[in-house]
Amino acid sequence: MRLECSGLNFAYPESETMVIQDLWFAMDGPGFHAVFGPSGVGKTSFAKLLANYRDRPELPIQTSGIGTILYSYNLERLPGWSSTGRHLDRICPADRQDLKKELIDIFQLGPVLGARFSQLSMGQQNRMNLIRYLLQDFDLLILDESLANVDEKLRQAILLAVKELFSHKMFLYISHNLMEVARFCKDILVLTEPSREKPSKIVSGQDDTRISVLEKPSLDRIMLEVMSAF
Amino acid sequence: MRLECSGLNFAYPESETMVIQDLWFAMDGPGFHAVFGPSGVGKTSFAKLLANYRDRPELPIQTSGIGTILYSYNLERLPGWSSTGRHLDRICPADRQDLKKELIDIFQLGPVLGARFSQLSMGQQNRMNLIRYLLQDFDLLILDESLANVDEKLRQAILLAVKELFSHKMFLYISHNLMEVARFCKDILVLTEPSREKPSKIVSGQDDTRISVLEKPSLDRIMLEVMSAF
Amino acid sequence: PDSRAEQISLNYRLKWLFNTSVAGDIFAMEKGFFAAAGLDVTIKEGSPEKDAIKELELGYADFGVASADQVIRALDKGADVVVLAQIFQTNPMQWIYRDDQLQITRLSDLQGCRMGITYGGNDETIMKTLLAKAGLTLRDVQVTGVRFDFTPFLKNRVTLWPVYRNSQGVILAGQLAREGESVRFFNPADFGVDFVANSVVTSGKMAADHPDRVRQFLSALLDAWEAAMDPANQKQVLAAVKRYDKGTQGEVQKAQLDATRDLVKPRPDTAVGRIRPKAWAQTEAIMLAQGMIKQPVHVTSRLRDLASFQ
Amino acid sequence: MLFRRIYQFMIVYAVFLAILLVVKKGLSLSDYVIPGLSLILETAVQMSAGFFTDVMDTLSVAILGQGISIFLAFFVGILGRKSSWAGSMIRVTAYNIQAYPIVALAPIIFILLGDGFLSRLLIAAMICYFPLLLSVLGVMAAPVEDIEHFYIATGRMRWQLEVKIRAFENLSKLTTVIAGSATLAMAGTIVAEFIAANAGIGYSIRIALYQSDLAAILTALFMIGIVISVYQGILETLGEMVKAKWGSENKGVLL
Amino acid sequence: MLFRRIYQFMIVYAVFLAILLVVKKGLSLSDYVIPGLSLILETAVQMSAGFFTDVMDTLSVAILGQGISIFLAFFVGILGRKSSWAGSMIRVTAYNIQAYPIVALAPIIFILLGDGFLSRLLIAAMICYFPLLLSVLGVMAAPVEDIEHFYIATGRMRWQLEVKIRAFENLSKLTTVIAGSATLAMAGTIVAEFIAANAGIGYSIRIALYQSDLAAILTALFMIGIVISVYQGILETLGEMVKAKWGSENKGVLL
Ligand SMILES: Nc1ncnc2c1ncn2[C@@H]1O[C@H](COP(=O)(O)OP(=O)(O)OP(=O)(O)O)[C@@H](O)[C@H]1O
Ligand SMILES: Nc1ncnc2c1ncn2[C@@H]1O[C@H](COP(=O)(O)OP(=O)(O)OP(=O)(O)O)[C@@H](O)[C@H]1O
Ligand SMILES: [Mg+2]
Ligand SMILES: [Mg+2]
Repeated sequence: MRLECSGLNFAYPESETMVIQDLWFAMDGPGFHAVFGPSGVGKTSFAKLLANYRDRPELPIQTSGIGTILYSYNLERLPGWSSTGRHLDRICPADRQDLKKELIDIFQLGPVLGARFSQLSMGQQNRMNLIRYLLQDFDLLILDESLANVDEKLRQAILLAVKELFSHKMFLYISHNLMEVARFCKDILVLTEPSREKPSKIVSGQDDTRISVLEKPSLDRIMLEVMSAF
Repeated sequence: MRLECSGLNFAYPESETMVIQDLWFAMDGPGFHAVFGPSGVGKTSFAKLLANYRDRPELPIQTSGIGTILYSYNLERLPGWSSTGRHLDRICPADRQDLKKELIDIFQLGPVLGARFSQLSMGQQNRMNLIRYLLQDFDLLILDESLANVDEKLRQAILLAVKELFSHKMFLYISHNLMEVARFCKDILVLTEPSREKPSKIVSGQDDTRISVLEKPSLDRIMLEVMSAF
Repeated sequence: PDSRAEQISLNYRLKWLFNTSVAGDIFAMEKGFFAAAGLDVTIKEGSPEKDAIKELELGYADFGVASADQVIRALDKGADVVVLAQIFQTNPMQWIYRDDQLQITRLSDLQGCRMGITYGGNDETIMKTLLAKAGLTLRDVQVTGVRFDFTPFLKNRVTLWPVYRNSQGVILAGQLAREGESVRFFNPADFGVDFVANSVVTSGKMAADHPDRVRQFLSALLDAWEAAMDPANQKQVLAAVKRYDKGTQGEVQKAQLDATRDLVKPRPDTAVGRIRPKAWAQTEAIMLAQGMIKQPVHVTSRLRDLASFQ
Repeated sequence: MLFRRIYQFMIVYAVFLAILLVVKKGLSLSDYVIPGLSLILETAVQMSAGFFTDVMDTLSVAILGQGISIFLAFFVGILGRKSSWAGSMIRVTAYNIQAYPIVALAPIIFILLGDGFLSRLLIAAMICYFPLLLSVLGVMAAPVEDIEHFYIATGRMRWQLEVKIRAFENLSKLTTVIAGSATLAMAGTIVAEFIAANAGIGYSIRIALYQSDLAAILTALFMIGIVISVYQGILETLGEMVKAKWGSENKGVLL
Repeated sequence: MLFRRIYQFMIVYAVFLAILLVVKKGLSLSDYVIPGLSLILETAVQMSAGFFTDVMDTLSVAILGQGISIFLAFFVGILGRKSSWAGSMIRVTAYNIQAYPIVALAPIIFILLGDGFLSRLLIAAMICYFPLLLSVLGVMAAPVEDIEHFYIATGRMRWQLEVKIRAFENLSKLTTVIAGSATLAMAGTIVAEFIAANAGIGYSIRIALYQSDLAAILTALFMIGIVISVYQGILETLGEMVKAKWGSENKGVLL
């Protein structure tokens, strides 16, 4: 599995300023990778481009071993006409019932399966949405702040569980929580604003697989490296 | 300034489970206070009740020295018919032009004032929305994940600046970032689920006023205290 | 009195659209009959939703054309209307039928006929009267409601269809003739039902307060009608009508004019506009009998011919 | 609420009547132009029972016609929601048919369908469906990205689902329009009866019109108004129930 | 797009004509029931110039009427959007007026306003405004909480702002309905002309109907269709421009 970008440029139509300028990077293998950077740097834009890159053959994005790419984000909603539990049932392939149950447990959504989506708290909405995607066929799943409104403890539990359950899949995790990114991700693509001179680059994360007592020195080093990248 | 709650109970109509049960607490004085707790515990519900408590005289909520209460949240949008800059101009009282300029600087929104709201990144939208509230008359402003999609560095800078600029106002900060809450807030109301036996309680935060080299031990102690509260 | 400044402006509301059956009205306007009388008359077309008698009262019109039943109904409800002239000596409301299907020689021939009736219309009143004369009621015939178009008749689903003899009647006869079918008209007057049709009316107030104006208007109008009905003027009349009724073909209009002449001036010595009190009395009697008015309105006392304004 | 609708209608009607009577007095018009109150009351007493039956007759056709309209509007709206060639073709057809005054189409309808119940129903439905169609098109053509994204991305999107999502998200708009279209169905049926029928209140109105009987027309309008108010009120209540049950939009309970 | 509209209309019309001719052949109806192609063409050649002028005349009134309808719909929609007593009263009034067939109201309108241009315009607007109203009510009654919250909380909400927010958020629905209502305005004007018998294509249709001249009616329908297609196309293009300029909804550019 490989994701490569060789000189990607992007600007929104009707806008002169480049959002992404001359982006070069490569990411290899399954696991949790991250896209990180300050607010407004272009993470969402990049993620959407990537999710639809096959429709835009002019883009210098290449993949190998990656079939289906899914993009999820934190503002998605489930339809309101039936309970969230029934929606999950409906979109869950027959052979993944066990996975569904397991995920519901991990995501702590059991008690709210009977509620409509609009009756969930924001964090519950985030989690409910993400479960849907995890039950689908995909090779690369982009999580654009998909868990932004979940508390840290639960989020970490979810991240670790997903890493374990889907160890053969590739994830692109977009989050503003530096510590989390540094700790749980493999390759961290740190985007910088085109106006700064520094090019975007990849920093290696700690890729933890369990909640260990913090290895502070090494984590601090990664976090420092990420922060000094922009 | 005092905010007090003596035995608040709340359940959504048509739902049997209590969201808030027998909540007792008091918060004093201006500054940054926090409401913290796991996803789905009832932070948003509590905040909305508080924002409208005057319309529901049956609620056991009392305030003193608090006139206007405003509630802001991260999904709010600005109308789309003109640029965000023009919207800010329109809702900014004439005597707060300087404050507006200062806030725009601190919030790093200068470059996107010409854009429509729908063209902003999520973090930019969060910030743009919050600025509006800060320009209004208020005594207590509730920030319900209002900066959830902003990067940590900028968010901290914003928090510190707001604390300084609005030192005589009261804030209720709802966030899932424990470190931030522990570091920058005064009183932290930690909500617990009614099903657990532990009652909600107030933990004192560090109330930093600048980004210091981390005073790790004391911060760790607060974080531990908060986490063990639920 | 030719100078425009001294002309009196008047509105004249017709019963229906401009077509050959108002040839005299059009001729009066086109050939300057009104102008010569010092009048500036605006002629307006009518429709079922508009009612000349109402407009007289509201002041939207000074003169108008109304059917006899309208006049009688209006009198019944206290309207102040007088009749100045009876344009049609024979009611143009007649029934068309294909002559290979039916022969109406006696009213009893109507029994069992499939016929069109405009509910609430004049033709319903007339047909009921005819049937009553033959000892029948509407239940002894098969009635189809009449609407804006003629499909039921054209598709041969009814035998008798009410038309205005001198306008639609001519058109339908022509259309059927082209397909080799010939038609006849069933004329109620032939069977003793003399129901008055369109008349020129004005308000009693106008008649009382401005007899001169009424006289000027009426004599100009009747002169125009006389001229229009004169076969010698046929070409001019048709040209004038054509200007207002562009949709109808020339030869149709010619046939319509002939039919109109028969109804307006059945004999060369009939004066156009002659009011026949007996017919009016019969009309009122019919309406009273059918409960359309509650008590006699003495319509004959509201008839004022030109002579009464001399 | 139903009750409120009825007395509100009474107020509206009374105001309307009062204006007419003031005009009558002001211009001292005869009963022929504007009937006096006593004549109206007399006519009402005489006619109202018959007119009530007529209105109920009309209403029954209107309800059927409205049903057909709703079906038709959704059918065309769903087919025509895409900006593709076919979608645009369907819209052009639907729009054009509307632009033709029904009186001009009536002869053709009668030729094709005869002048029985079917024509009457078709005319009623044709008058009623178009406004519904406009709303349905508006709703169906606007994507709800936050919800649809998942289904599109995972290849699960079917037209039924798309329609369901968009309808659901605009439930209150659609129920407003559907409840409101009841009056259109009623008007459509009356027009159809006016053109060609020998039953229903439209037919009675035509007779009154031919006989210049404004008092009868006013009585008919009153009857229509009452019945429409009740029908509309029932529809609105139904709409609220649908929203409450299907929608369960508790979002704004607190805020 | 404009071009497409026109030839799509041509196709629709041709299909419609073909059906009529097939019916004619099938039931071997004579020319006076359904005119043959040659008669239609002959009539078309003869009439089309005159009819075109008539349609343009009608269109000019329709445009004015549509303008008034839009104004009226927003006026009533904005006043009636609240679920308060007054709002409900306004809705009851608006709905009731619609339920009355225009033919029943026409005599009253003529009594109150005379039979000039004003009555014709009023009738056209009355027919056109109601469907617009339904949509406007639907849009205006649905709060946009995410946007409105700030203004309500800070006491800045004015009705103008509320209306602006809701209109803007539903811009594409509103432009669909407004562009679509063009055909309603046209139909309304034609009906008004039909009743008021004055000028325009409605008047010509009444004459043709009176003369049972189906060929002329078909010609008129053709003219109406062409002109409507062009007008509608222009409105839609305008709508797109408004959306592009005012809306600038670039949200979904990438997704
Ligand atoms: N539709 C649009 N049209 C024009 N400019 C846009 C549009 N969407 C985003 N932008 C601009 O592009 C830049 C990148 O936006 P993007 O949403 O990709 O940022 P992001 O990294 O995801 O930020 P955040 O962390 O705040 O979500 C921003 O400056 C934003 O203002
Ligand atoms: N409208 C509603 N109707 C019924 N239940 C609701 C409604 N809104 C929220 N709830 C339930 O109430 C509980 C508290 O929700 P609330 O939104 O207050 O949580 P929260 O603490 O803000 O969570 P988060 O951090 O995820 O935003 C949740 O279990 C949620 O499912
Ligand atoms: Mg983003
Ligand atoms: Mg919340």
